[in-house]
Amino acid sequence: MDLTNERLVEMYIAMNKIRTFENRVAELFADGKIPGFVHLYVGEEAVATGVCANLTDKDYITSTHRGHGHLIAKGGDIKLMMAELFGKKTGYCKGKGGSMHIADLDLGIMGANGIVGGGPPLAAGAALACQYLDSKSVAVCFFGDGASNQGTTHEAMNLATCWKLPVVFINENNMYGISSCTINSMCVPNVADRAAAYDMPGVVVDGNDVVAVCEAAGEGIDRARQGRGPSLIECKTYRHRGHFEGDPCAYRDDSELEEWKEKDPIPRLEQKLKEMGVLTDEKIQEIKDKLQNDLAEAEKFAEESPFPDVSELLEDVYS
Amino acid sequence: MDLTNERLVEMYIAMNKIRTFENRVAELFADGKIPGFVHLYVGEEAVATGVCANLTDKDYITSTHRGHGHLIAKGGDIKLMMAELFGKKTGYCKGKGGSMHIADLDLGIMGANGIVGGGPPLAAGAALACQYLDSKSVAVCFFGDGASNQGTTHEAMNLATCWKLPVVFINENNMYGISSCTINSMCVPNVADRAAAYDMPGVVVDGNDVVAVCEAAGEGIDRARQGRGPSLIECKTYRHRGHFEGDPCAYRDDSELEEWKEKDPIPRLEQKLKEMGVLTDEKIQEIKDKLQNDLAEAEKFAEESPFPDVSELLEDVYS
Amino acid sequence: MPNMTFAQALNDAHKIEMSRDPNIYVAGEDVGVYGGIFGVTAGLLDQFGEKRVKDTPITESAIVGTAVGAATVGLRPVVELMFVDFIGVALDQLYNQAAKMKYMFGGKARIPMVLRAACGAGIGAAAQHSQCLEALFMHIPGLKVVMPSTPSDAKGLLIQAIRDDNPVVFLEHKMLYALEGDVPEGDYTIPFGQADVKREGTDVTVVATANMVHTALSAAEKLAGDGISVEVVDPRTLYPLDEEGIINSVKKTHRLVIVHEEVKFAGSGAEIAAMVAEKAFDYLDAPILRVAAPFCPVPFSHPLEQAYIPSEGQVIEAVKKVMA
Amino acid sequence: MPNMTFAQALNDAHKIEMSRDPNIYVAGEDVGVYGGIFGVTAGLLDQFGEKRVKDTPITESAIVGTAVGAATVGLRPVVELMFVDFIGVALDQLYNQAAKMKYMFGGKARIPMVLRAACGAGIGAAAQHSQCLEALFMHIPGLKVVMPSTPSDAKGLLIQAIRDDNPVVFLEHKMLYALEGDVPEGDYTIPFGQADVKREGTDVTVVATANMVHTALSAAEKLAGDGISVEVVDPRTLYPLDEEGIINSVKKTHRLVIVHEEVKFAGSGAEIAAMVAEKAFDYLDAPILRVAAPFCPVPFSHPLEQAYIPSEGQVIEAVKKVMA
Ligand SMILES: Cc1ncc(C[n+]2csc(CCOP(=O)(O)OP(=O)(O)O)c2C)c(N)n1
Ligand SMILES: Cc1ncc(C[n+]2csc(CCOP(=O)(O)OP(=O)(O)O)c2C)c(N)n1
Ligand SMILES: [Mg+2]
Ligand SMILES: [Mg+2]
Repeated sequence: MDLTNERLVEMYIAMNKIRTFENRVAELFADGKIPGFVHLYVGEEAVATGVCANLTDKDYITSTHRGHGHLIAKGGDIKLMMAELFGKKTGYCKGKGGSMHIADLDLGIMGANGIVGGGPPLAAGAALACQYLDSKSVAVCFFGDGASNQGTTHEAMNLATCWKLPVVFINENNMYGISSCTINSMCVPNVADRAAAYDMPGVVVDGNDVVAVCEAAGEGIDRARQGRGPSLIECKTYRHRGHFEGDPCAYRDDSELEEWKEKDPIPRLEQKLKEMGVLTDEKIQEIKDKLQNDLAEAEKFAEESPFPDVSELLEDVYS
Repeated sequence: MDLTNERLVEMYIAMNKIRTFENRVAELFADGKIPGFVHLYVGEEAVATGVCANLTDKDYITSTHRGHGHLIAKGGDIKLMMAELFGKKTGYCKGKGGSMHIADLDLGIMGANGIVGGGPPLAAGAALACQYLDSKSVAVCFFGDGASNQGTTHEAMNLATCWKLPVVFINENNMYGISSCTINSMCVPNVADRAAAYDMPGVVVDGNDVVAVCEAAGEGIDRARQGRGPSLIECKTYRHRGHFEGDPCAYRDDSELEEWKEKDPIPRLEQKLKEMGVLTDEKIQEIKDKLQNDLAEAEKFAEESPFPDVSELLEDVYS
Repeated sequence: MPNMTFAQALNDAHKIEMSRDPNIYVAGEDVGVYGGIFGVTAGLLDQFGEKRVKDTPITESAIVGTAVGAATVGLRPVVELMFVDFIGVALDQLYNQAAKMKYMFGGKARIPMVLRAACGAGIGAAAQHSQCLEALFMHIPGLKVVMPSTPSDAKGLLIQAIRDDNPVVFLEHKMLYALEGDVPEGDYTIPFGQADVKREGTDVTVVATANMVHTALSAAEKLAGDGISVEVVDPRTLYPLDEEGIINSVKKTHRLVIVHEEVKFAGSGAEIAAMVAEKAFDYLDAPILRVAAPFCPVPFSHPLEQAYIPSEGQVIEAVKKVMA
Repeated sequence: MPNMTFAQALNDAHKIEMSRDPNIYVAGEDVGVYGGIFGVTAGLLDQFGEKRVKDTPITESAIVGTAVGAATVGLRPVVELMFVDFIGVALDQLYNQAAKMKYMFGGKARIPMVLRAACGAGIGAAAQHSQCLEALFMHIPGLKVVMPSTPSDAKGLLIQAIRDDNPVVFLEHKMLYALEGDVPEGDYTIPFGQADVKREGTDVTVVATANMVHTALSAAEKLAGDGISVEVVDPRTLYPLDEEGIINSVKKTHRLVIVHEEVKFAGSGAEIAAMVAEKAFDYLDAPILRVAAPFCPVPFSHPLEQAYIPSEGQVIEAVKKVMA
């Protein structure tokens, strides 16, 4: 795959967009502006970004409890996201869903999901619809290392291979499911090794290298689009923050985090683009200023939006 | 493993015991003596027999909807079984369970199970107890090719490997889950290939060769007993009868059945034992007569036993 | 009107709808070549082909979950769970995903899907293949719950269910599959939330569901001989529940007996009784009685199973008690 | 009596029981190193070691299923489901296996296990992390269902649950974890099936569970100011349900209001109302009212979530209505 400079810059912007969003959400959560459970994507931006760079609005994704990055990478509107996190009526879900349930079906975003392993069957279902309608669209299923131990994930992968569904399973292996390290929750070194159980391709990729992710995911997505069935791509990565905001992270070593910060996907791409002469310090500042501006606007929008009215409580249960 | 002649004869008897039992149950079902769902083990006798030859009463098994063979091989009493199939008060479950729920905890038989994939987590749990109590006992989980697609099976295998539980997963691959042929329900040629997803040994064995089954299972069971963790052994076999009694079997070719009848495990062992000079025609007749006698007695016991009294309906719900 | 069995009526409903709308697919274990364990999907594979009639592996979470995903994206799945007892391995996809997605997404999803399942005791299938679990589904906002009692209701309600834009749980009592009756030809729907008065009466209202409608009707016939006039009301859908229809009957009779095969404790009848005890209390002249299964798993043995299933005698006794 | 939080009381119960019986083990996601998402299992790993305090992968069917298997074979598992909402991925092992094994096997199994789970709304955790689902468990013969409202009840009931030889579902409302109260020291049990009168009164019986007990108590306090004497009855266990205790209170007050956070439709209150409408009808002077959550998933947004949770005001209104 030959990524044009333009696409590389787009990915750089997308990763920064996620990062700035997440960092601000962390502050807003600490300030008590955002309630509930908030799982941030800081450190894992290359995965969503690299994968979604291969998708259009006609393609589908299912996300996880850690969904902000997927949503932004798939084109989600941060104003509507921020308003939703605040529980405002103008949010993506009119305030009814919050962080764990943001969806934008017009963009093919089938929702964050509060159930670990909830997404894989849904993604297989979206892929079934794509196949059925012969739309040439595909579905991408983001799921964690922890989710790979869930029965639903096994079932979705098996059915997807049986039916040759156009779905790509993107495993985000950040080494932990809350406090559970993968070394204690599975005996194979790679989630991708499990592809062998379904006779589908299983690929391991550096999840902090957005170009590598983009290329590997691109192959799986092309394969799916061409009707050649599903594949499993494991992206090795790490979350910089706690499992959710408020997690003291007592279960892992600071040194581990420090090591992974060295591999932070954003400086890595930035460095590369600077070396290639594609980005300059000024250009970078310009990008970051723009992102900060957009974010400030989103926050203002969220702040100033009204809460839903209590009269809306019973709306939207049935069609 | 060197199987003594005595053990071989025991296995021969066990297989015949299952076969005669099942054939008679088929007749009794057709006569309306036995109600409900009855799934027979005819053709698959070598699996239960070969596996259970490695177990003692202190070891545990979980069974399936197709449980009679497992029960008999593990030492279950055919009188109590037959009475249960008739729904009699003297049956294993006082008539409350029927074919799909016969258990004998004293013999380590944790029950047939009406839920496909219901057994694997239970077997892992029994193995956990063995490990916890340091009893050197093991648990064996019988499950079908169909059950291997169920999420619970995946979860049980994963947890069993993580915790190095003394459990052996015995897959009975009879090529069908009701009308679903394995070629449509999984993309790997062998269920045992899935062991790779958990980094445990995965072995394929001729499930119609009781000696081969016995040896392969023996290795897995020894391994478990020695604290070296679980394994997966796939026994390729075939059911001669329909999925349940009453199944017209329209989904498979007669020729397939005929081919497999050629590989019937019972004549195969009989032939071998005759060639070895261990069994003669007279001895065989003697064995069969004895089995028929025992069976007739069991049937008589079942016939003559009373039904449970309606006053027992609400007993046995709670301890 | 042609006479057909309950199973044939369901089959007919499938054929009519699948012919009408190419985006309907059917999936489940043994629904294709086998035609469904109870024959409900017989012939569909031949008529509509493999794309639309999908045999699945044994994988209920994925069967239900793919239906939810496909429905969200534009198809109209009709999936079979075989036995309702199996919902335990697939419940999450139904109750946390299908039922809640529309609400969680602020109204922006439509999940038109039907989950069909056989329920009920009577064939010696024991504890894991004989349950009635309608109360579980009723309690989940976002689901609709249908439970027909006759071939014609089965057809009309299934077509309605397939056309509904919400996840619908469609419960088929297995003792009804062979029941024959007149069934309207062609396109025929029954709106949800409309109870049907299966027999008019003035002394006691008996609300009954599924096969218990027939038990109630034969009890009513016998009670008529004793000069007691029983009105038998079949809610047909448990959500939406026709509260008005039930209350109107109680306003007339002043007495209520509820009959269902489900376990009594925390069963569907509890909601009906509680609703009436709240909204029509002043019309009641007697305690509300429930005739339902006792608090135990379904036993295998024939005499026990028969004792488990609510009987005509128990209904008669309850009616006489509220008349006393 | 020492003062401690609800979470600490549960922790105390674990420690007492685990010290007493070496065959008790604790398992679940993040129960070890993390000490439980809500801190209930804090310190257990240090005190009892890895063999007895088991962190698991994310695998609820296997967590519950291994507990069932291990219990059948002699251990006494206490497993945590984290959020009760997750039962959908593990229900089969609970309701078709644990709950039914004893009966299906003709009485020959004992399955002593406790499944703990956090439930309830109030922290903005939205539709898949805020449900109350007690009605689902009540409906399954073979299970016991516990729902404490105070730290001391939490301790006494959890020890009782661990000693029970049946599968017990132990529901902890997450808004109660930080609630403080006096808790008896050491070995302390509360028998199942004994409702507790949390406040005596003569005009209206309010049956309330979990955090709603406190809502009911503060409503009762206000109503006392209006001269209405409210008796607040906390069943504490929903199965077994102390029918006699509830009926005795109704015989005294002649009026019943039921308050729970669960969705009203087909919720636990339906059974209580139906039971009273059957067994104490003649003592009732007013309709039975239920104050409970409306028929929708739990919304995220704070004002909506607050509107979802039954309030003191709604209880007062209902009590005044039955007094009118
Ligand atoms: C069925 C279910 N079980 C448990 C949880 C609680 N939980 C939420 S996130 C999480 C960890 C998920 O780990 P992983 O899949 O690796 O994703 P990550 O958080 O690392 O992105 C757990 C256990 C849940 N939400 N759903
Ligand atoms: C959870 C669940 N799904 C479906 C069924 C219905 N059912 C009973 S046996 C069976 C086929 C099982 O196939 P397999 O595991 O290969 O075992 P076999 O019958 O071939 O011995 C099915 C689908 C069930 N009992 N439980
Ligand atoms: Mg992870
Ligand atoms: Mg099979």
